[in-house]
Amino acid sequence: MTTIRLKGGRVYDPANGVDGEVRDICIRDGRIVALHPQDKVDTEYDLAGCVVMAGGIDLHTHIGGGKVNLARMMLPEDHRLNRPRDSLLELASTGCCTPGTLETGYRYAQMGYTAAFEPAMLATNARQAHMEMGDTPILDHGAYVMLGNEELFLEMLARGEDPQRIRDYVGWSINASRAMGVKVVNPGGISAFKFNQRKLDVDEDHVHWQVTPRQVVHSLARALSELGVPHPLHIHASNLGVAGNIDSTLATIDALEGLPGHLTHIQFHSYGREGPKKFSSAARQLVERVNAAPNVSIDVGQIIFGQTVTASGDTMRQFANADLGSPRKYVGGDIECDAGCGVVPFRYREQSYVNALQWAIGLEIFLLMDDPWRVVLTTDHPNGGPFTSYPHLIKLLMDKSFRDEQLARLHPDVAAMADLREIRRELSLYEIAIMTRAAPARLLGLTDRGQLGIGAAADIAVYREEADREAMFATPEYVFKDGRLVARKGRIEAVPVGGTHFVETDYDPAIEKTVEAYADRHASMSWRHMKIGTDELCSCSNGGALLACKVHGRGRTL
Amino acid sequence: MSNPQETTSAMNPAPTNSVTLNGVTIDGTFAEAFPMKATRVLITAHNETWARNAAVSMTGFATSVIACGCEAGIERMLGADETPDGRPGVSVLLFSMSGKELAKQLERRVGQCVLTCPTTAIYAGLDEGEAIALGRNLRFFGDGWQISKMIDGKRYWRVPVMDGEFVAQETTALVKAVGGGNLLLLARDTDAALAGAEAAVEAMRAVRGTIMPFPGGVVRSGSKVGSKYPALMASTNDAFCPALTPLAKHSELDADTRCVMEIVIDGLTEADVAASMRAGIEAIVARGAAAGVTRISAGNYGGKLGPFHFHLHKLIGEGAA
Amino acid sequence: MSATRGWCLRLKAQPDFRVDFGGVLPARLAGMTADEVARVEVRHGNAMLALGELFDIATLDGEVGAGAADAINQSVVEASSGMHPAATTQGHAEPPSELRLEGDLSRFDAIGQGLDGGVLRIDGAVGDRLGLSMRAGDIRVQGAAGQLAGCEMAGGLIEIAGDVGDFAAGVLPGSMDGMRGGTLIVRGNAGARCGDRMRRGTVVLHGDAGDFLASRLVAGTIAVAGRVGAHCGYGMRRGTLVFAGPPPAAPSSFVSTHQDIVVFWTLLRRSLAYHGGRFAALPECAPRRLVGDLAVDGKGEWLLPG
Amino acid sequence: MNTTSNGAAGGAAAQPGTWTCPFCSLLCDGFALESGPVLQLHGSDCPRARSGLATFDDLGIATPSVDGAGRDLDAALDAAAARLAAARLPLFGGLAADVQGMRALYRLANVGGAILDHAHGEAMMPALRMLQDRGQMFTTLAEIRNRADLIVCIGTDAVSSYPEFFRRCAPAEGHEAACRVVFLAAGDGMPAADDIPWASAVESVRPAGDIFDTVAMLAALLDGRRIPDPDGALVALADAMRSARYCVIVWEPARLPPHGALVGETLLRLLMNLNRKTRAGALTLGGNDGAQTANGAMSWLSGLPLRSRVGPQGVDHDPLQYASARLLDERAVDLLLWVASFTPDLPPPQTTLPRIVLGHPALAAACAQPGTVFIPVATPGINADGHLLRADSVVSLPLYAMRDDGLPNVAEVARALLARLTSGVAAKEGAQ
Repeated sequence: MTTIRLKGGRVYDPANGVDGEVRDICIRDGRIVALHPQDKVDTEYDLAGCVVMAGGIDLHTHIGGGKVNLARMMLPEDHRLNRPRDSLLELASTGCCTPGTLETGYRYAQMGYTAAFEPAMLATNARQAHMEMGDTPILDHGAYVMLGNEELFLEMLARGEDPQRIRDYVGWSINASRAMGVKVVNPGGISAFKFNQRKLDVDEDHVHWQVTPRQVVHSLARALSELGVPHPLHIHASNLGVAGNIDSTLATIDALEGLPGHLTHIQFHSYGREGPKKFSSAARQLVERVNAAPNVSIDVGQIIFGQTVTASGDTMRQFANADLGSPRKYVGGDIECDAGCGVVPFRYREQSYVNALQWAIGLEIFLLMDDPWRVVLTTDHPNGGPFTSYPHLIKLLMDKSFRDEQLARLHPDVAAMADLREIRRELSLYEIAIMTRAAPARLLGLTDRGQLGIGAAADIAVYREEADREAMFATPEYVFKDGRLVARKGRIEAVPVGGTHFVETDYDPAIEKTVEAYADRHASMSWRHMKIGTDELCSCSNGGALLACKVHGRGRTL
Repeated sequence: MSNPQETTSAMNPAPTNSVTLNGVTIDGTFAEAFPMKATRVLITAHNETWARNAAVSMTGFATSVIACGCEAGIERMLGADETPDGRPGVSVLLFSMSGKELAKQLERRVGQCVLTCPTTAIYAGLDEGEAIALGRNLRFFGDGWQISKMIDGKRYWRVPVMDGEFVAQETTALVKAVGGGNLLLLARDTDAALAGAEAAVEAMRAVRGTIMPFPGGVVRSGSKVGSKYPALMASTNDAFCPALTPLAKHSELDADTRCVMEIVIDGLTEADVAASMRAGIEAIVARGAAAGVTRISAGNYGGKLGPFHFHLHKLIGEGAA
Repeated sequence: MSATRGWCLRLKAQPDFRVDFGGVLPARLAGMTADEVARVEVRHGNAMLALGELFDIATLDGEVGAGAADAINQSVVEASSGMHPAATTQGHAEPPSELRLEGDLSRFDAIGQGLDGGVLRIDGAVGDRLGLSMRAGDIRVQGAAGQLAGCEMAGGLIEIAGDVGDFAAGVLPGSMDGMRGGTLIVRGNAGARCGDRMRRGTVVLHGDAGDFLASRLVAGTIAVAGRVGAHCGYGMRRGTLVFAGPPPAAPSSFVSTHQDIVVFWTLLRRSLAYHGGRFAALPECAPRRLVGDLAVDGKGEWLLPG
Repeated sequence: MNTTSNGAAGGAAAQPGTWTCPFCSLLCDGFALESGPVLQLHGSDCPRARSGLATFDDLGIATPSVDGAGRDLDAALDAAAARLAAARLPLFGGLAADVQGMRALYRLANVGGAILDHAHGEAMMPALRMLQDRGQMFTTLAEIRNRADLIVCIGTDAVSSYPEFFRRCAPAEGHEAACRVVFLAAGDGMPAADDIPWASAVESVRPAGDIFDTVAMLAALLDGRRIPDPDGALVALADAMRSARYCVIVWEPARLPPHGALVGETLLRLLMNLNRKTRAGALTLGGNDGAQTANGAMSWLSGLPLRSRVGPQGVDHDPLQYASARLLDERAVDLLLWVASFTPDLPPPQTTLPRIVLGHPALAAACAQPGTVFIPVATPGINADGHLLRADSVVSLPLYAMRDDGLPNVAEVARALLARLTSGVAAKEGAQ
C-alpha cells in the first residue's frame, strides 16, 4: 500500500468543477483518495507554484497499426537523429513524425499525457494495432475499429438489411477487434476507390453498391447508439481537404439526424470556396452549426508548420494528393475488402496560402466554439503535425500576442485577411484542461480518467506555472500514471505497461453465421481468426491491464 | 540619358577660365552624372552576323530611360576566342535607374530579341554583383522540356527550340554604374559638327565598359530640366540652341556657333566614363579647331544633383599626365 | 601549448570494430591542444573511444599552408595547365585548417562528414560514407574508398586516387537526393550504382564504372573515361553522362536526338578538359546524343563523342 | 522456466480455421492439422508445410549444448549470458521468431547494443529500399481474390516458394470473374492453365533482355512512350494492364538479381501511373521465416527497420553495413546470436566468432561445436503460441501450440538471458 500526497498545487479538474483551487490530492494504490491532512503518507510532494491536472488524453492520434508502421519504414531520414536518452529506462527508439512506439510512449509521458487512442484500427489489422499499442509504454490506449468501407457492411446495407442485423454486426466487429469505438473514414469512399471511383459526395451513390455516405453514417451512428457504446461514431467525413467541403461536412452532420457523432480533424473539413484562390475558411459556418447541435463533438486536427507525414485510411483522398507529397513518396494500399491506407509525407509551409489558411482555420474553430466540452485538442498526429507540438498549440490558444506574431509570418494574404486576427479570446487553463483531459474522457466514456475526483485513477500531470505556456506544458514537473511517478522534469522515471481500453457489447451471436459465410466466400483468413481472444489480447498488448467496459444497449445478451 | 540642364539662369556663366588646345576651347566646366544600375551580357551566335542581329534588336529603342526603360548599346564585338562557347559574339551593356526596371527590361529584350534570333546563346558578362534573371524565367518557354545544367558553378538553361536549343545562363550580375557623362561639341556648321562627333564617338567606342546609347552615339536634342508646360519634365536646352542665341534669356553660344551636338556616355564605373570622355576630347583636340568644332563644353545641374562630376580640365590634365 | 592550424593523426593499430569518424573535422581540431585532440571521442562499436587511443598525434605546423595549397593544386590539375574552377573554394588569404590521417583507415566511416571548409588528406584507404553531406573544403585520399563516397555531398571537392565502392555520390536510405553539388574525382574504378539519385555536381571517373552507373540520376554530370558496366542510366530522370572512353550499349529505353548541341558541348567540354587524361582530348565536334530513361522522365542525356 | 502451454494438448486435431501454418509468410489457416508424435496435414499438399511439419516427426529430446557438450537449460543460459555479457558488439541474426520473440530480443539487444538483421535480410532489402525511397502500392490476398481481373507475376512463378499462392487467390465458387494470369520474364516451367483452374487464361511473356530491361520497357509503354521496335507481346500486355479493372502485380524480391530495388521502384512507378486511370496494386511475396514479423516489430519498436543497431547510443540504420554476411566477413561484430525457430533450414552461418543459437531442435547437430551455445526452442504454430505478420504487410495471425514438447519459446529464452544480464534495470521496468 503506497500513499502519496500532492500538496498545495493549484488544481484544475473541470470534471468536478474545480477551477484553480489550491488543494491537496492524495493517492493510495494508484487511486485518488481522501486523506485527512494529518494522515501520514509515504511520499509527499510540495506543489507550491504548480498546476495540477489529470493526465492528458489524446483521443485521436495515429500511434499504432499498419499504416503508421509503413510510415515509419518509409521515412528513415526522419529517424536518423536520436534524442539523447535521459534515463537508462528508455530503450532505443527514434523518429519525429512517426516515432517508434517506445519513443511515442516516452514523449507523451514526458508531456504529461497518460492515455492515447488510435483512431483508425482496421479490423484486419487489429492484432498489429494492439501489439504496437502494447509496445507503447506508460500510456493507456485503445482504438476505434474502422467500419463503413468493408464489403460485408456495404453489401448488408445495399440489400436493405434490417438495422438490427447491422447493429449486431457492428457489435460483433467491436468485440472481435477489441475496439473502444467505431470510426468511419470517407464513408463508402475507400471501397468506392477500389472500384475506381475518385469522388464520393454525401448523397452520391457508391458506383458498385449503390449506397450513399449518408446511409453509411446514419446506420453506423444508429447501431452504436443502440449498442450503447459511449464514444459516438468517430467520423472522418467525405471530401477531406477539398475546397468547399464545408457542404459535405454539414451534410454529414445532417445525416446523423440527431444521433451522437464525433467529427474528427474537422479543420480538414471546414473549407469554403470563396476568394480569388477559391479556398477560404468556413470555420464560422462549421462552428455555428456545431454550437447548435449538441449531439455533435469535434476534434480539430490543427496543422503545425514543418515536416510531417499524413497517414490515413482514406485512399481516395490520399492518392489524389500523392503528387503534393514532400518528399515525393507515397504508400497506398487496398486492404482485404475491408479498408485501405494512404501515406503521404507532407511539409506545411508558412508561405503557402493554403497551409497558412489551414492553420488559421484550425485556431478559429478552437476559439469560436462556445462549449469546450465538445472540442478536443488534436493535431491528428501525425497528419496535422506531430503530437510533440501540443505545448506550442496550447500557447497559441492561450496567448493572443503570440498567435499574432505567428500569424504575421504567414502568407501575406492570410496574415492580412484571416478572421483569426479579430478573435481576441485566450483560453484559460480550465478550458485547456477540458479540451485535453476532461472532454476526451467524457467523450470516450472513461469515468475514472481525465478527472481528479475521489476514486479516480491517479493519472496526474503537475506543471510548474510559467508565463510561457509552451515551456510549461512541454515539461511537466511530475507525471503520475496510476499513482506511479513516471516522469519528472522530462526524465522518465518508470515504464509501466499501459492498459488497453475496449468495450464489450451485447449482440445477437447469430450474426457470426453471416460473418462466417462472408469469410468463406471473400476473406483470406478464417472467420475465427477475425476475433481476438482475451488471452490473445493480453499477449498482443504486452500483458498490460485489460480495461474492459461492458455496455448494455439494445443488443441481445448471449 | 540626355543631360538635362537645370535652367538657363542657373547655368554657369560663359566660361572665363577656359583652356584652348590646338585652337579648341575647352570650358572650365564639368559633366554631372548619376548612379545607375547596369549589367553586361554576352550574346554569341553561329556567326558574327547573327550575333549582331540579336544585339542590335536587343539594344534598339534604348536611348534614354525617360521613355525606353533602359539605355543599352553594343559595347563591342567579341572574337570566337573571347566567348564561353567559342563562337563569335557581342558584348552588350544595359543601364537603368533601378535594379527592378533593369531586370524587367533585360528579360523582355532577351526574350524577344535573343531567344528568337537564330543560333544565339546568352551569358552573363559580369561575375560579381547581385544576380538577376537571365535564363531563369525564359526557361519556361521550354514548356517542361527545358534542362538545367551546372557547369563550374554556373547554371545554364537549355531550352529546345526549332534550330536546336537555346542556351542561356541562369543569371547575370547587376552592378552599380554611372550614367549621363556627356560632352557638348560646339561647331561652326552642321558638317563640322557631325564629322567631329563621329570622330569622337569612334574614339570613345574603344573604351571598355561604356556605351553611347543615342543613335550613332550622338544626340542633338539636348535638354534642360523643366518646361513652361507643367506636364513636361524636360524641354529643349535653349542655352545651346543656335536658333535661340539672340532670344533666350541666357545663351551659351556666339553667333559663329551654328550647330551643337551632344555625346552621352553610360559606363560601368566612374573611371570608364572619364576615360571615354577623355578619348572624345582628345579626338576633337587632335582634329583641331580648323576642323570646325571650336569649343567643348559639358552639361551639369550646378553640381547639386549628381554625385559624379567630370571636370573637363581635369580630364585633359590627367590625359596629359 | 599554442593552437595549431593542422594535425596529423597516424593510426596505431586496427580497431576491433568499425569507427564512426563523423565530427572529426579540421576546423574543429584546429584550435585544440594535443591533449584536447587526444581526448576527442569517436564511436567505436557500441562505445566511445578517444582519438589518442587510436592515433599518434602530431602537428602539421610549418608545412600547413604549403601543404594545403599543394593539396588543391595537385588534386585537380595533374594533367592540365589551368586551375580548375571547382578547386578555388579556398579563396581566402588565410591558409585553411588541415587534418592529415595516415594509415589504413578502411574501417573508419564517415570521414569528413559535414566538412564545410579546410583540407582533409588521408594517406591510405578509407571506409564508407567519405565526405557524407560535406558542403565545402577539400578531401584527398591516396588509397581507395568504401561505399557511398561523396554521398549527399553538397559542395567542395573530393579526390580519390584509388577505387571507390558502390553508391559513390549516392544517397542514404530514404533521402531523395544523392550528391547535391561539388566535385568528386575518382582516379581508379567505381563500383555499382555510382551517382545513384545524384542531383547536382560533377563526378569525374578516370577508371571504369560498375553496373547501374547513374541509376535514378536526378541531374548533374558524370563523366567516365573507362568502360561502363551493365544497365547504365537505369531510371535516370535528367542529367548528363559523358563517355570519354568506349561507349556502352544503349538500352532500348533510350532514343537518339539529333539537334545541334555544339554550344552546350563546348561549355561542358571546356570544363571537363581541366581534368586531363581522356577528358582533355574530347573532340570539338558535337557528340552523338541519346535521351532517356523513357521508363521515367526521359530527360537525361548520354553524350557519346566520336 | 515455464514452457508454452496455451495451445491444444497433444493428440487433438485442429479444425480448419484454428491452425495457422508458420512455414511460409502466406500463413494459411484453412487446413486441418492432426497433432501427435507425427503431425498430419489435411486439406493441402503444400510441400513447404509438409516438409516443415516433417522436421517435427518423432522429435527426440532436444537438449541444449555448450561447445558441443550437452547441458541443461540453465547451464546453457548461463553460458550464453556470460558470452553475451563479454561481447561488445553482437549481431542478432536469423531472427526467425514471432512477435513476442522479437519483442524480447529487442530488449536484450538494448542492454549493451546489438545489430539486428534477419536471415533473409538480403532478400528483404529490395522491397524495403523501394518503400524507403519512393513508397509502395500494395494490395492484399482478399482484394486479389475478389477483385483482380489480371494478375501479372513478374520474375517469379510465385508457387516455388509459396505453393499455396494461387489457391489463396482463387475466387469463391460461384463468384468467379474472368481473371487472366500472366507470367512475365519468369523463366521456364511456369504453372499451366491446369494448375490455376480458376484463371480464364494463363500465359507467359518473355521479352528479350533481363528483368531490369523488361520492367523498364513495360513502364515506358504504360507511360505512352514511343519506343522504336517494341516487343509485341509486351505492348499487348501493357494494353491489357491499362484496360484491366484491377490489375495485380506479383513480385518476389528474393528472386531478383542484385540491385533488385531498382525493379521494385520501376514497378511502383508504373503502378502509380496505372492508377491514374484505372486501379492496380502489387503483392510482394516475401517475409518467410518470420522476416515480415521481425521487420515489422523492429520498425514499430525502434522507428527503423532491420539492419539497424540499437543500444544505449540510440538507433542507426545501415542496410549496407549491417548485412550479416558482411559483418561476419569483416569481423565487424564479436558475437553472433542466431535465432531460427521455424525450420532447420536456417543453420547459423559458419564463423570463428562465438555463437549463441536459439534454434529448431534439429539444428542441434549443426551447432554442436566449440564456441557455440545451442538452445533448442519451440516453434510458433507447432509447439508454441505466437503471432506472425503475413506477407501482404497488413494481416497478422495467431498461431497456437498443437502439442507440448517441453521447449521454451524464443521470448522466454531471451527474457531469461536479459534477466541474467541485468538485474537492476529489469527490476524497475514494471509488469513484464
